[in-house]
Order: sequence, then C-alpha cells, then structure tokens
Amino acid sequence: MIDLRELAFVYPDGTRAIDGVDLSIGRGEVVAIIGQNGSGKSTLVKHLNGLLRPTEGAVLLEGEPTLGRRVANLAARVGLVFQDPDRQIFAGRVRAEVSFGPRNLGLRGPELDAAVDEALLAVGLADAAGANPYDLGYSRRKLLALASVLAMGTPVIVLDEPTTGQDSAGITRIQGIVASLASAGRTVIAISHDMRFVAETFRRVVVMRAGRVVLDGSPAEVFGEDSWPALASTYLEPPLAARVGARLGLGSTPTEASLVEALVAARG
Amino acid sequence: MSGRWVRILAGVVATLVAIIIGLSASGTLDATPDPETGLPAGAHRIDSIASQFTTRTIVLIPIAIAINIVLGQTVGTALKIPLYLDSIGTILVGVLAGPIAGAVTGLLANLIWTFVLAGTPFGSPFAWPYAIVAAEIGLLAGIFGYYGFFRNRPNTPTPQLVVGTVISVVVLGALALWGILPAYTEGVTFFGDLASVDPIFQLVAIAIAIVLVLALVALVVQLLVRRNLGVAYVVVGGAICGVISALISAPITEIFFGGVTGSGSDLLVAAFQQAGSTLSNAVLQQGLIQDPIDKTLTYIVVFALLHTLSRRFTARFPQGERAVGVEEG
Amino acid sequence: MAWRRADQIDSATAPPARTGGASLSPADATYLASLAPPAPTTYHRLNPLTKAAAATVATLAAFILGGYIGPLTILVVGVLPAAFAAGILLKLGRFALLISLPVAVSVALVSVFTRAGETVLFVIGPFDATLEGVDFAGQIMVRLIVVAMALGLFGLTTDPRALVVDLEHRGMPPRVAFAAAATLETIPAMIDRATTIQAAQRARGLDTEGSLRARLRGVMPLIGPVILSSLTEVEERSLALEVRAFGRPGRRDLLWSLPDSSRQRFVRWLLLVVLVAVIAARVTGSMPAFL
Amino acid sequence: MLELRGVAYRYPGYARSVLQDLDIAIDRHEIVGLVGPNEAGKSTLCLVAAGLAPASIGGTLTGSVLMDGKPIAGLPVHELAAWVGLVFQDPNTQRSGVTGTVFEEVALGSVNLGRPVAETVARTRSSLATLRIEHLADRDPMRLSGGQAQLVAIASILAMEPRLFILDEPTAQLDPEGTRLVGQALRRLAATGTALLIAEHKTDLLDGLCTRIIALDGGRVVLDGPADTALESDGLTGIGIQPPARVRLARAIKASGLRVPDELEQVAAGDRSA
Repeated sequence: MIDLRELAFVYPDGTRAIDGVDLSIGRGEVVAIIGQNGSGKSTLVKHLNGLLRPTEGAVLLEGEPTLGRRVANLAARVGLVFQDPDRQIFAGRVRAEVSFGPRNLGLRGPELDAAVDEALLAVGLADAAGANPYDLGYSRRKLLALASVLAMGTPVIVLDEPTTGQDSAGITRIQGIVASLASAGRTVIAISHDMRFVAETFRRVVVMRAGRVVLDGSPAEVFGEDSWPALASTYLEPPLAARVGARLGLGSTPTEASLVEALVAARG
Repeated sequence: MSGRWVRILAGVVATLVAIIIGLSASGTLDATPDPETGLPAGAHRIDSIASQFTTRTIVLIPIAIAINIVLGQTVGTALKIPLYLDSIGTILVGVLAGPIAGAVTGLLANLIWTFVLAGTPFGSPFAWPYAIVAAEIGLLAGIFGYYGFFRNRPNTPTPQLVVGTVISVVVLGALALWGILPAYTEGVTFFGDLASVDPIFQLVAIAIAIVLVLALVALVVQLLVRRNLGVAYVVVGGAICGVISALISAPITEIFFGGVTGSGSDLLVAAFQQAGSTLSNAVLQQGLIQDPIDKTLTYIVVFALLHTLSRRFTARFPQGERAVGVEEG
Repeated sequence: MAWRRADQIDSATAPPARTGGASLSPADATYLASLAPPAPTTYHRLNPLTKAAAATVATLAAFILGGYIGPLTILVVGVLPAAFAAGILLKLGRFALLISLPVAVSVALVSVFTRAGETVLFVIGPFDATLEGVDFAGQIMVRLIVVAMALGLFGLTTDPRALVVDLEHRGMPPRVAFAAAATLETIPAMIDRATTIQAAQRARGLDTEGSLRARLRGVMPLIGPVILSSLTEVEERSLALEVRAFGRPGRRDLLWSLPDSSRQRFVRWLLLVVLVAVIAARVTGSMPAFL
Repeated sequence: MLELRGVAYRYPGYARSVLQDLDIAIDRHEIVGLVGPNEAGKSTLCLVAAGLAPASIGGTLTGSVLMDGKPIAGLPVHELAAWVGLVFQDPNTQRSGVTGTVFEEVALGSVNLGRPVAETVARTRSSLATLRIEHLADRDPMRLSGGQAQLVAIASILAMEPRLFILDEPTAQLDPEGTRLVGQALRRLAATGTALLIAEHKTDLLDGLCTRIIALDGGRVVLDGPADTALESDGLTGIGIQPPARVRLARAIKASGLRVPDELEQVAAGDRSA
C-alpha cells in the first residue's frame, strides 16, 4: 500500500533529514515510528501525503508514485494529524473544525454530519460539539485535531505524537481508536516517544536514527535484548517489562502482559 | 515647491508629536501611578493610558509586528490572492489593548521594521515614512474597538436592523460620494456636472460606482440574511479606516518614493497617470481603490477572528471585554 | 520622560556596572563584556546611537536635499567610506540593490513612461518616455539607493540587541526595550508557525491551487491558527515573564553596555546641527542653487 | 512555608470553580508531587500557589494563600517572583526572546529583580553549576534541544533563588532524552534543599524523588500522603493515574498469583539512580 524507495530528503539549508529509507507498509498494518527528535520521523511522514517531495527516490501509494499529485488530492488517501493541535484549529466551534477536512473532500449533507458525529464520538467529544475549541484544555484540543482527520475517512492515518499531554484515560482512548481503525482495515502509522504506548499498541515498530531505519520489526524484536545496543544509540530505553524479562532470562517481553505470561509459563 | 515642504514639515512635526505621545505613554509605566500620592489633574488620563500597557500588551506587540510582516507575505503568496493584510496585528492590538497601545504598536512596528530589523532579510529601509499611517490604523482600530464596532450582534431585532442598515448605507454612500469619487473626477460628484470630466475618468467613476453599489447590495443582503448588525459596523469601520489611510499615505508615497511602493498596485498609478492625472492624484486614486478594499477585508477577518477566540481569553486584555463583548449565554 | 536618565551615562566612557556590596572580579567583567554582540571593525564598535544618528541624518538629508548632487555627496563622502571601513562594501551594495529593485522597476514604469513631459526621448506603443520622466525617476532612485545604503549600513553593522541595550542604558523603559528586542526572534518563529499551519491545513485537504473561490475559502483556515495560537501563546509568555519579575518598576542593572565617547557625542551633535541647517535652508528657500 | 487555607478559585468568565476547598501546607525542604487527571486543576493550583492567579490572570479567589504566614493577596507578581518560582511546560514560550546567550537568559530574572550585576553573575553561575549546564552558557538560547531549553528555563528560575520552586508538567513537551535531562535536574534541585512542587503525569519521574504526593480530582484534594505509600495506593488508580511502571508490573504479577521477583525492584532502582 505504501512503498518508500531509496527515499532521501535534503532541506534547503543542506540538512539531510532522510538518508536512504526503504520501507513498505501493507494495508491494515499498525506501525509505530520511534527515534530521537531530529531523526527524520516527522520529515518522513510528510512525504506520505506529498507535503514534502523526495529529493531522491520515490513514494508510492498503492503502486502509484505520488509525484505530481496535489496534496489536496493525496489528503483523501493519507490523513496526517500534526503534533500541535493549535497549528490547525481555526473554527469557533468544535463541530465546524471537524467538518473542515471532510468538506474539503467533497462530503456534504447527512454524509458529512455522519462522518463528523462518528469522529467526535470516537474521541469522546460528542458532548462538546458546540464548544469553542479554545475553551477546551490542551489534551482535548489534541483529541479534536485527531477527530478532524478521522472524519476524513482516509485509508491511511498518520499520527504525530498522539499521546503528548494525555493522561492515562486519554492514552487508553487513543489505543482504542488505533485498534478500531486497524480492525476496519485502515493503516495506522504513529510517531511516538512513549515506549509503553508503542509496545502495547503497535504490531510493528520502526526505529530511526539520523535519517535511516536502524530497526524494523515486532515490539518483541525491537525491544528484545539483541536490539538494545541499537536502541541505546538512539537514546531510547525499552519499557521496564522488557528489561525485567531480559534480566530474568525470559526472552523478549515488551509489554506487562507478555512478561506476566512468560513468568507463568516459566513456573509451569 | 514651498507648499510641498510645508506639508513635509507638518508631517515631520506630526510624527514627532506622535512619538512623544507614544514614549510618554510608555514612559509613565516606570512609575506606576499611586492613587495615594495625590496626582495632579489629568493624571487620570495618563493612568488610563498606562493601563493599556499590561505585560500582555507588551508581549502582544512584538507578536503583532511579526503577524503584520509574516501574514501579509505568506497567506497572499500561498493562496495567490492580492490580499495585503499587513496591518492585522496592529488592528488586533488596537482593538484588544486600546487606541494608544494600537497607535504605539503601529509606530513601533514601522520603526522596528526600519531600524531593528535593518540588517535582516525581514527589514525594510522604506517602512519608516509610513509609521504615521500605521499609528493611525492602530489608533482608529482602538477607537472603533472602544465604541464596540467589533462586537458581535447576532439576532438583531428587525427595527434596529433596518435603521442600522440605512445608516450604514448612508455613511458608506457619503464616504464614496465625497471621500472617494471626487479624487477621480476633479472634485465633481454624481450630483455635479460629470460631463465636464475627462471621458476616461467618467468611465472610472461609473465603474467605481457600480462596484460600490454591488458591495452595498451585498452588505444589505448579508445583513438581512444573517440578521447581524455587527457586520455593518465592521464594514463601515474598515471603509473609514481605508479612506483615511489612503489620504495620509498618498502624499508620503508621492514625496518619498515618487508615487510607487514596489508592488503590483503601481500599475494602477501608471494607468491613472497615463490617463492624464498628475502624479499626486494618480497615487491617491490608486490608494482610494486599494486601501478601502484591503482595510475592509482586514476588518472582516479581524472580526471573524475575535469571535473565534474564547471570550474568556479576550477578556484578559485591557480593552478586550469592552471591544468584543462578554460571553453570551 | 523617557529619556530623562541620559545624564547617568554622560560621565564615563561606558556606564560602570553598579555592583552593590560585592564587586565584580576583572575576570567576570571581561566575561560579561564578551556577551555583547561581536564587533569586528572600528565602525562596528561605534556606539549604536552614533550609527543610528548617522543613518537617520543621511536618510533625512537625502530626502530634504533632493536632486542628484546632495544625496550622491552623502553617499560618496559618508556612506561608502564608512561601509568600506566596516568591510561590507560589496555586501551592502548587494543589499541596497536587492531591496530597492522592486521600487526602482515601479519608479521607472510610473515615471519614465507615464509622466507627462515635453521632451520625448523614445516611444513604445502608447507610451512615450520623456526627459522629464527620466529625470524624475533618476532623482527618486538616487535618493532610495542612498537611503537603503545608509540604513543598510546601520543594520549590517549593528546587532539589534546592542541598540536596544544601549537605548535602555539611556533611559528607554525596559518594556519598550523588550518589545523591540523580542520582535527579532518572533519573526522567524512566526514564519515557522505559518509554514506548519499551511502544511496542517493542506493535509486536511485545503486546496491552495484551485479556483479563486476555493482559495478565498482558505483565508480563514490559514490566518486563523496563526493568530489564535499566537494569542494563546501571549498568555503563556506573559505569565512566564511575570514570574521572572518582568514589569517591576524601576531601574535594572544590565549585564553589559556599549562604550561611548565624548568624540562620538560631539559627532552626534554635529550631525544634528547639519540636519537642522539643511532643514532651515530648505524651509527658508536659501538652499544653494547647485543643490 | 506555603499554605493554602480553604482556597477556591474561579477563572474570569467561568461560572464554575476550578479549585475547591483546598487546604494544603508545604514545608521547607518538602518535595511534593502533584498528580491528577487532565483538567483536574493541577496547572491552576500551580498558578494560584505562584500568586499569578488572580493577580495577573484575574478571576476570583476565596480563602487565603499564605507565604511564611503572610497572605500574598494584593502583592504584585514581580514581588512574589523572588519567593516562588514557576516553570511551565513549553520551553519555547518560556524563552524571553530578548537574550543572545544562555547566560543572559538565565540571568534575566535576577536582572529584572534589580539586583546588582555582581550578585546576578554569582547567582547565574551557581544556578548553571547546580544543573550542570555551564557548557551551555555561551550558546544561543534559540538553538537548543527541547530538553536543554527546559533546563535553561529551570536555571533561570533557580537564579532568582526562590524559596518554593513550582514546576507544571516540566517534561510534557519533551522527548525521552529531554525527559531524562529534566529528571536529573529535578534530583539536583531537590538536593539544594529548596521546597519543590512538581505537577507531573509521569509518576515514574516522581518515584524516588518526592517525599509526598498530592492527588487532585475535580479541583479537590483526593489523596495526600507520603510518596512511597501514595504511589502504590489504589486511590491513584481510582482517579485514572497510572502508578509507576514498577508498581504496575508488580501488581500485574501478583494478580496472576505469582511472587514478585526481586529483579523487578533491582531494575527499577537502577533506573532511579541513573
């Protein structure tokens, strides 16, 4: 579904933010991209909907190069939620903000209303539809930004740091949204710094450093002991469960559930 | 020739006076007036000027200046629309913080633009002569804000709506007839002998009249459909600001820059001059087309923005509650 | 009034740091001096006020004198040697040309071809270029180049922070100093902000290349977040400043200052006298004929 | 040292109070973690304790806020600034934007207080040294990583030498490396003996640092106790606060009827001392 071929991107100031990435993500995959700030994660995802154009290499969506396609068209296929909700909110009412995206895609009338309602319900803002977005706290504005892209119904959804500023209820909600998107066959790609969220929510983890992919695999592979040196080189630390599991010689246990499971198995 | 120099001198004096007012207004901040020390008469006014410069206002000023400089360039370029919007920040400060704060922002903006930013890619050595125009824009916005021109007035009752519509049509019509039109027709209005005017300018006058009538009709329709008299206030305010700005900036443009600003609107100046206007008239004719449109659109944008903002937020600025109103419902 | 404290810096070359009980060690004094923006040449090292006064007088005099000889004299006698001394002659030339180019093109268009005149030089279609038009355009361009060079020289040799710090030493209220100094950093941040917002809205399907109607609909989504998020930030920024005791009335002891000298003060007064003389000559009509 | 007596606070324009019936006293040398779900009133409490609300923000405060037994009502914020320091989430909005070097940025608060230069220099030096960021002194404050910028923000408050240091989610906007840097800085702050009040979601960061935990929900204190017991209590989980990873993991293991291996505490202890 998404194919990055030999992708490289150089900013006008000469920074080589992406330095040869080959990555292919299938329909319905749920992928986390992790790495330090400045490792090229955000630059990478901006290529998926054409906001940035490759300096070298190509981006293919369903086998078709995105080259020459307008962002306004690609937006119907790849929805991108930016990290800071305040960089997009312009409407005086929550509902109007969420309608903006689907309206741009040509949705009108009951179809539009249904899409907006569904998105608001998913993020738990149904009762705030008439509120002023700036009367909501930061964490709810962030959910609003998520809803405004969910409502566009794109086959691919990219989330940049979705859990920043969320409390545990918010994180659980986002995990639920990712799971239901996946079960609906939509592709979810998320950039995150929250290792526990990554280990528990995603089936595939891509680790980036200095514009390259250094690790790519399941959470068990990426957080397993063999990968620790590579992780350490990007200042990332595996979740506590993984480290305790390794210490106990139980293999790779990236999540709490997997650690408990391994402990039970080890005893039995 | 000597007449022109008298005008320049008057302009310089006016600028100096404005700077002195601005500096003394901000200067009073250092010694926050103490009500117990028995200040002389008139201290009340200084107090109210000082109260326009809270920390929020001070923090808002550089941001407003940046908005002026950046927004005009990026939005117009991104959407390929000839919208200048280079005074949104100044107008916002005027409305939210008060007339003096608005005027000082305008003045400072152009001085900073010229001097502080001189060596950077954002600086402009040609901005300072317009400092007085920027100050006027901020001042007017503050005054309009003080008198509630930016308040939202949804569901205006019909009698009020009709009276308001009539008044705004009369004001705008008068502004057009005596403020804009005579600049194209050597002082003749539609009530005078238009036939004595050069045919080209007869056409220009008629074209302008048609555009104005269409704009008025659109305004009236908007008013009747939305039943929100706030729109009328904003359009009237924007049009007044535009005409005054054009009147002030035209001589500046003529005297300092030979009538041009280095933007696309210079083509209009060339066209009017080719059609027979003197340079000073051509500059004014160009300004009277561009400025009222630009300022009216800017006022509408500012109005929309102010009402997108949470009232709880605007209320934290010195004039916010008065200008935008308080939370409805 | 704002400038009342000028006497406090009048006595010494550089205003000495008030040290209270403890005294500043020479090493510390050297370190603090190193915090001031670097100044590679003697011209850079002039007090910002001196450079500002020179730029302002050159600019105003160029306008008031008019014609060719006055402004060109200012350029050749004043601005160019100073730029040479500061080692930025080429850079300044490039800067001045770039910044006056759009205006120059317009002036040529408006003045050369459409200005009424007697002596027609050549004709292109309906437009005739007249000698009077060329003369007028020439005068304007000479003036603009002088202004761009004079102010550009100031800008390229003066760090804005140095100007602001110096003005505060001279009694400008700290609040005005803040507004002026903060603008410098705010602009690049605002450009970043506007760029990100544009990206975020395009990602939501905003069409910036469609019909005029579609593009007009994009105005609010592009402007709105710039202003709304800036205003939200105003709140946070002002709280963060207040926590740092911003707005405390009274004088602050700044960490560094810029040297001034009696010679520079004399030059500034001289510049003022020249300016007044030029104005007086123009107003009374006693300007020498060759100007 | 800081005492809130029956405090309720309402923002201007809001009908509802964000804080209600707060009775909190924080003593010298105490290191207090403030937890609670989003919109529970943590940030508001920070603003009230620092004297910004209502002095700068407006709104209505009932009850009293005392600093060393003296009510702070009516005191201008700049006078309180030498007593209480407040660090916010976003390092970018805390940067003054008027300084060319980190040294000047850190010194700014002290300069604003009108302190003599020699004193400002000494305090700035010691503040940079305490947080071990002397190497940043000559850098441009605009060109720092998020974590470094937040350290500079902390240092610039520290240089004012407040008696109570409040931090409102200091790591919320940072990446893992930045969070680690700020975590270290918090430990170094704690070692200076200044009283700390840290609002934070990441209970792992508070674990082993705080002496006391206060939990807010719906603007009221729902839990207030020593850190070691509070972080392991079910009360926190009840209001939706994730306990530290070691506590969660131990619970999950116990729930499946197993003994908690010692290795868990060993690995977690290693994290805390890192």
